[in-house]
Amino acid sequence: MTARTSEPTAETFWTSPRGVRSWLLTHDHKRIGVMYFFSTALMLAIGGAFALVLRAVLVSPDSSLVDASTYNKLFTHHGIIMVFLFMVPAIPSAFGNFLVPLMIGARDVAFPRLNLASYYVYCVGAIVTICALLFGGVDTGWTFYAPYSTTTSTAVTMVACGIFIVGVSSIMTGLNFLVTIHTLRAESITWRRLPLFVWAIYGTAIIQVLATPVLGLSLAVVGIDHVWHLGLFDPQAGGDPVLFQHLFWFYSHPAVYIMVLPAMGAISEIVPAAAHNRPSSYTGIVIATAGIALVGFLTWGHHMFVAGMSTFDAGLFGALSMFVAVFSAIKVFAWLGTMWGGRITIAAPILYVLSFVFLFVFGGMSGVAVATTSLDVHWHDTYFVVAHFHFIMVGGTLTAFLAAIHFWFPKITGRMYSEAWARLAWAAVTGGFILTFTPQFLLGNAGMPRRYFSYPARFQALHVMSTVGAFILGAGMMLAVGYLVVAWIAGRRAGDNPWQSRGFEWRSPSPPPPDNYVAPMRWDTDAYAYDDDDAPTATTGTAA
Amino acid sequence: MTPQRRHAFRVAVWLAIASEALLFSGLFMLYASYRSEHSTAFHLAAAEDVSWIGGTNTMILLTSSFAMAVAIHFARLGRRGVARGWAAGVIVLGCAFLAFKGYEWSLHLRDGIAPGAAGDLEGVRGASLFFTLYYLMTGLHALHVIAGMLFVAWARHRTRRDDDPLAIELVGVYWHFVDVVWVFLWPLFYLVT
Amino acid sequence: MRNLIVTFVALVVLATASWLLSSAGAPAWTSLLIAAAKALAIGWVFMELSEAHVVPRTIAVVAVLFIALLIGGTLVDVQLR
Amino acid sequence: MNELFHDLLDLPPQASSMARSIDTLHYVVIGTAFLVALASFAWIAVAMVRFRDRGTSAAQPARRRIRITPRRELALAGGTLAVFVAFWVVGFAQYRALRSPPDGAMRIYVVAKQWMWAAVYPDGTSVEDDIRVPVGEPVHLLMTSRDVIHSFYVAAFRVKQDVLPGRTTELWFTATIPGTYDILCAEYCGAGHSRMRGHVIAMSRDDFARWLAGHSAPSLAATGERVAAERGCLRCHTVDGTPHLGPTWRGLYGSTVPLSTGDSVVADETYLTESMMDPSAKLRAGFPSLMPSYQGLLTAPEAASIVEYIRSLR
Ligand code: HEA
Ligand code: HEA
Ligand code: HEC
Ligand code: CUA
Ligand SMILES: [Cu+2]
Repeated sequence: MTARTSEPTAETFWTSPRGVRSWLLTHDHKRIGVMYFFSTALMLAIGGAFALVLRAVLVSPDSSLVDASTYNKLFTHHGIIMVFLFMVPAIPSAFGNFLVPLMIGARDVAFPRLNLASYYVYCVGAIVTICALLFGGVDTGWTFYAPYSTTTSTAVTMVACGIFIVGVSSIMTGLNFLVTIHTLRAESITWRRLPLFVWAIYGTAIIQVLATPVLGLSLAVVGIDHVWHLGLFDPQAGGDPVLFQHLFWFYSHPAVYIMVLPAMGAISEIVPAAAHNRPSSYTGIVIATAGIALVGFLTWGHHMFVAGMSTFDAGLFGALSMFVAVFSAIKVFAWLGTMWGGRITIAAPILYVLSFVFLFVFGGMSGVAVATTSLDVHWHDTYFVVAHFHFIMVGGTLTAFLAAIHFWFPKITGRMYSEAWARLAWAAVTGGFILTFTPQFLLGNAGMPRRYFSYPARFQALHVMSTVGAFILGAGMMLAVGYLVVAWIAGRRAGDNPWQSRGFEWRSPSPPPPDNYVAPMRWDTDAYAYDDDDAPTATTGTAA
Repeated sequence: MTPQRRHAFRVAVWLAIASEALLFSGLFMLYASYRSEHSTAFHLAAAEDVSWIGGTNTMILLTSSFAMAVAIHFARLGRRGVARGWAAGVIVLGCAFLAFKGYEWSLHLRDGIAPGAAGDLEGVRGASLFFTLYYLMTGLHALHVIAGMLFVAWARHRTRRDDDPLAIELVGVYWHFVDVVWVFLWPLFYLVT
Repeated sequence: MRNLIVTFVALVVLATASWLLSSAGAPAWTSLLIAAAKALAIGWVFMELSEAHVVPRTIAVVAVLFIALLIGGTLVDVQLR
Repeated sequence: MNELFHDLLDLPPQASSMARSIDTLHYVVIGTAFLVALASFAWIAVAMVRFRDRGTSAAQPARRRIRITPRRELALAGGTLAVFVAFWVVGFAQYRALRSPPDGAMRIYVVAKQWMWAAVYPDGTSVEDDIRVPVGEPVHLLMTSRDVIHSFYVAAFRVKQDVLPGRTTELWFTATIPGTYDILCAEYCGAGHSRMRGHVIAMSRDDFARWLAGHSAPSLAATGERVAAERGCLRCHTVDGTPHLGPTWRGLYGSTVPLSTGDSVVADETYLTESMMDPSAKLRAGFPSLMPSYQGLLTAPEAASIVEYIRSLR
C-alpha cells in the first residue's frame, strides 16, 4: 500500500481546536456530524431497549411482565424514538453532515451556524419527547390516529410538541443541505459528477423541507385539540377522522423515503468502492433518486385501503405505489450490475451490503405486496406490515447504517476495527434479524393483528422464535458497539484511504483537518474512476 | 458578499417559504374538505365574520406589500433614509392589521364564537368546524405577521450601517408571502357567504 | 417603480372587484380565481419571480404543485366516498 | 398446490367465497418476492466469490463492466413495472369485489365500542361478540362505532374494514365452511384493544334459521316504527307517499334521490344514516334545510332500526 499516512501529529478536526467549549460551539460540519452520530446512536439504544422489552412481553399470550396500557406506551415510544429521533436524522444528519462537504469539495456547509442550531433544536425536541415518559408517556401508536389521540388521557400534547421541534430541526438540516449542494460545489464537481450519496441527501432534503411541515401541522392540531377539545376530528361536531389520516400520511409516507434514500446513497458509495468498479448506471441511480423523492409524494393513501377511503382513491394510490416501487428496483439493478466484474474487497462493509440487498429487496417486495389492494385488506394492521417495515427499516436502513459505519470508520477516526469481530457481529445481526422478523410475516399471514398486548395462544410459537431472534440481534449490536469503541481508542492506524476508494471524500487526510484539506484540491478524476485500476494506487490529496 | 453567497441566501429564503406554504396547506386541506362536507354550514358561518374588517385588512396588507416593494426599490438605489421610511410604514400597517384582527376576534368571542364553539349557529352541524379553522388559520397567519414585522424591523435597522439591500430584499419576499396567504384567507372566510 | 405602482393598482382593483362580485352573489370560485390572480401578481412582481433564478422559480412551482396535490388527493376521497 | 402454499405460509382456513382467489394472488406475489430477493442475494454472493480481490495472484479475472445503457434501463424498469401492474390489476379487481356487497345479501348492523362488538339482525335479535351467520349466503355488515376507530377483521374470510364513529362503513362475505372464526379488532383503540375479540359462527342454513327463530324479539322494522314516532320524525315525514315538511319515506329506500346540488344519490343505508346524522350534508332538491341533526340523539341501533323501517316501506 502506497497511501501516505498522515503524521500522527497532524492536526485533525478531533483535536483542533481543543476543549469542550470548542466542541459545543463548533461550526465545523464534521464535529456536528459526530455529535449527531452519538446522539442518534443513543436513541437507537433506547429504542432498541424498548423493543427488547416488547419482545419479552410477547413471549407469552398473556404476559404478566407489564400491563396492557404500559405495553401500549412501550410500542408507541419505540416507534416514535426509532423513527423521529433515530432514523430520520441518523444518516442525513450524522453521515450527511460529515460527508457532503467533503464530497463536493467544500470547506463547510452553506450555513454553519444554522447547522449547529439544528443540532440543538434536535436535542431540545428529543429531550421533550423523552421526558414525556416521566409524565406518563403516550399510548396512541406512533400514528396518533384521531379521535383516540384527542381523547386519551396520556401526554399527547407534550410528545406532539417534542416531535414538532424535532421536525423544525429536520427542516433546517434539509434546507441547509439543499443550499449547500446548490451553491458550494467545487467548480469541477458538476451535477453530472456529483457523488451518488450527495444525490441521495439532495433527494432526502427535498422531502424534509416539503413534507415535514405537514407533519408538524397535523401534530400541532392534535396537540391543540387534545387540550381544548375543539372537535376538529370529532364526528359529534361534524369532524372527519379520516382527514387526520390523510394529513398524517402525506408526511409519513414520504418520511419513509427520508429513512431509506440516505441508506441507498451509502450503499451506492460502498458498492463501487468495495467492488472497485464504476457504477453500472450512474444516471439510472440519479433518476431513481429524484423519482423516489418526487413520486413518493403521490402514494400516501396506500396506508388507508380499509380506513373508509373511497374505492377510487384506493385504486389510484395502489397504482401509484406500484409506480414508485420501480425506482427502487432500478437502484437494485444498478448495484447488482456494479458488483459484477470488479475486484471486490471482502470485508465488513460489503458483507453488510450483501445482507442489505437481500433484506431490502424482500422488504420492498413485501411493500409491493401490501400495496396490492386486495391483499392489504387481509394484511393491514397485522404483523405482516410490522415485518414489512422492519425488513426495510432494520434489514435495509439499519443494515446500511452499519455498513456506513464500517466503511467510513477509518475516514472519521483514522483507525481500523478488528475484521474478525466485525464479521462475527455481522453474522449475529443478520442471523438474528432474519430469525426475528421472518416469523412475523407468517404471524401476519395467520391473522395476528399488531399492537396486541395479548393474543390467541395459537400464535405463541412464532412469537417465541421472534423474541429469540431479537435478543441475538441485540447481542450483535452490542458486540459492534464494543469493538468499535475499542478500535476508536486503540485500533491500528488505517491510513488515509484503506479501501483505495476513488471517492472524493477520501482525497483529504483521514481524519480530515479542521478545514478539510491541507492543500488546494483538483478534482480531475471523478469519484468512480476505477476503469484503469488494475494495480490500484492511492489518490490521496492530489495537491495542485 | 459574493454573488454565490447572495444566491445561497435567496434559495434559502425561498425554501423556507415553500416549507411554510406546506404548513398552511394542511389547514387549507381541512378547510376544503369540511367545506365540501358541510357546505351550508360554512355558508351560514361565513356570514358571521365581519366583512368590513376583512375587506379593510385586505387593503391594509396589499398596501403594506406595496410599501415593502417600494422600500426595497429605494434601498437598492442607495437611498436608505427613504427606504427606512417605507419599511416603517410596513410595520405600522402590520400593527393596524393585527389591531383589526384582534378587534374582530374580540367581537366573535363576545358572541360566543370561539375555537370549537359556534355561537348562534351552535345547532348547525359543521359550523363550529368553520370557526375552529377560522381561528387556527387566522391565528397562524397572525403569528406570521408578527414574525414578518420583527424581520422587517431587523432589516430596517441593518440599513443604518450596511448599504447592502440583500437583507431587506429577503425580508420583503417573506412579507409578500404572508400577504399571499391572506389573499386566500380573505375569500375563504369572508366572501363565500 | 412604475411596475410596482401598476401592480398595486391592479391588486386594489381586483380586490374591490372580488368584493363587489361576492356581494352580488357570484359563486365562490370567482373570488378564488381572483385570489389566484392576485397571488400571481404579488409573486411575479413584488416577490420578483419575474427576475429570479430558475432555482427559486422551481421551488415556487413545486410548492404550489404539492399543495394542490394534498388538497386534490384528499378532496377526491371526500367527494367520492 | 393450494394446500402446499397455504400451509407453508401459515394462512388460516379459506372459509369465505373470496378467500381462495385472494390466496392465489398472495402465492404469486410472495413467490415473486422471494425469488427476486433470492436471485439478488445469489448474484452478489457469486460475484463476491468470483471477483474477490485475490491480491497479487494472477488468477484475478479480467475487469469487466456491465453498463446498463438507457435502453436496457428502460427494458428492466418496464419489465418490473409490468409485473407490478399485473398485481395491481388482479388485486384491484378483487378489492372492488370485496367492496361491493351483492344485492339481497342478509344484513346485520354492527356497533363497535371500547371494547366489544354488538350486532343487531333485521328481525330484532341482538347479540354481543358472537355473530352467527348462515353458510353459503352473502352477509352484509353495516358498521359504526360509538367512540374511537375500530376495525372488524376476520382472518379466515380475508376481510377487514375500519369502523368509524359518525359514519357507516360496510363489509360483506359469504361464509363457506361451518365453524367458529375469530373477529379481532385490528385498529388500535386503547387499553383493551387486544382483548376486543369476538366470533363469527358460521352455521348451516337450517341451524341458523332455527337459532334465529329461537330469539324472537320485535323486528327491527317494528322497533324503527316505534322510535320514529317517539322521536317525532313523523311530524315532518309521512309513510303514505305524500310529501309533508320533509320527503315521504314510502318507496324512499333504493330510489334515486335528486339533490339540491343537481347531483343525485341512491338512498341506501349509508345515505339514510347520513341524512339522520348530518341532514344538511346532502339536501334533497325541493326541500328546505329544516331537519335537525340527530347525531348523538339517536343511538346506532335506533338509527339502524329506522333504516330497516324505511326499507320495509317499499
Ligand atoms: C424506510 C421505510 C419504508 C420504505 C422504503 C417503504 C417502502 C414501501 N412501502 Fe412501506 N411502510 C413503512 C416503511 C417503509 N416502506 C412503514 C413504517 C409502514 C407502516 C406504518 C404504520 O402503519 O405504522 C409501511 C406500510 C406500508 C403500507 C401500508 C400497509 C398497511 O398498513 O396496511 C404499504 C401499502 O402499500 C406500503 C408499501 C410500500 C411500498 C410499495 C414501498 C416501495 O417503495 C418498495 C420498493 C422496493 C422494492 C420493490 C424492492 C426492489 C425491487 C426489486 C429488485 C424488484 C425486481 C422485481 C421484479 C423483476 C419483479 N408500506
Ligand atoms: C426505525 C425504526 C425501527 C427500528 C430500528 C426498530 C427495531 C426493532 N423493532 Fe420496531 N417498530 C418501529 C420502528 C422500528 N423498530 C415502528 C415505527 C413500530 C410501530 C409502532 C406502533 O405500532 O406505533 C415498531 C413496532 C415494533 C413491534 C410491534 C409492536 C406491536 O405492534 O405490538 C415490534 C415487535 O416485535 C418491534 C420490534 C423491534 C425489534 C426487535 C427491533 C430491533 O431491530 C431492535 C434492535 C436494536 C437493539 C436491540 C438496540 C441495540 C442495542 C444497543 C446499541 C445497546 C447498546 C447500548 C449501550 C452500550 C448504552 N417493533
Ligand atoms: C322539522 C322537520 C323534520 C323532522 C323532525 C325530521 N325530518 Fe327528516 N327531513 C326533513 C326535511 C325537510 C328533509 C329534506 C331535506 C333534507 O334532505 O335534509 C328531510 C330528509 C330526511 C331524510 C332523507 C330523505 C330523502 O328523501 O332525501 C331522511 C332519511 C330523514 N329525513 C329521516 C328522518 C328521521 C329518521 C327523523 C327522526 C328521527 C327525521 N327525519 C325528522 C325534515 C324533518
Ligand atoms: Cu377496537 Cu382495537
Ligand atoms: Cu407508505
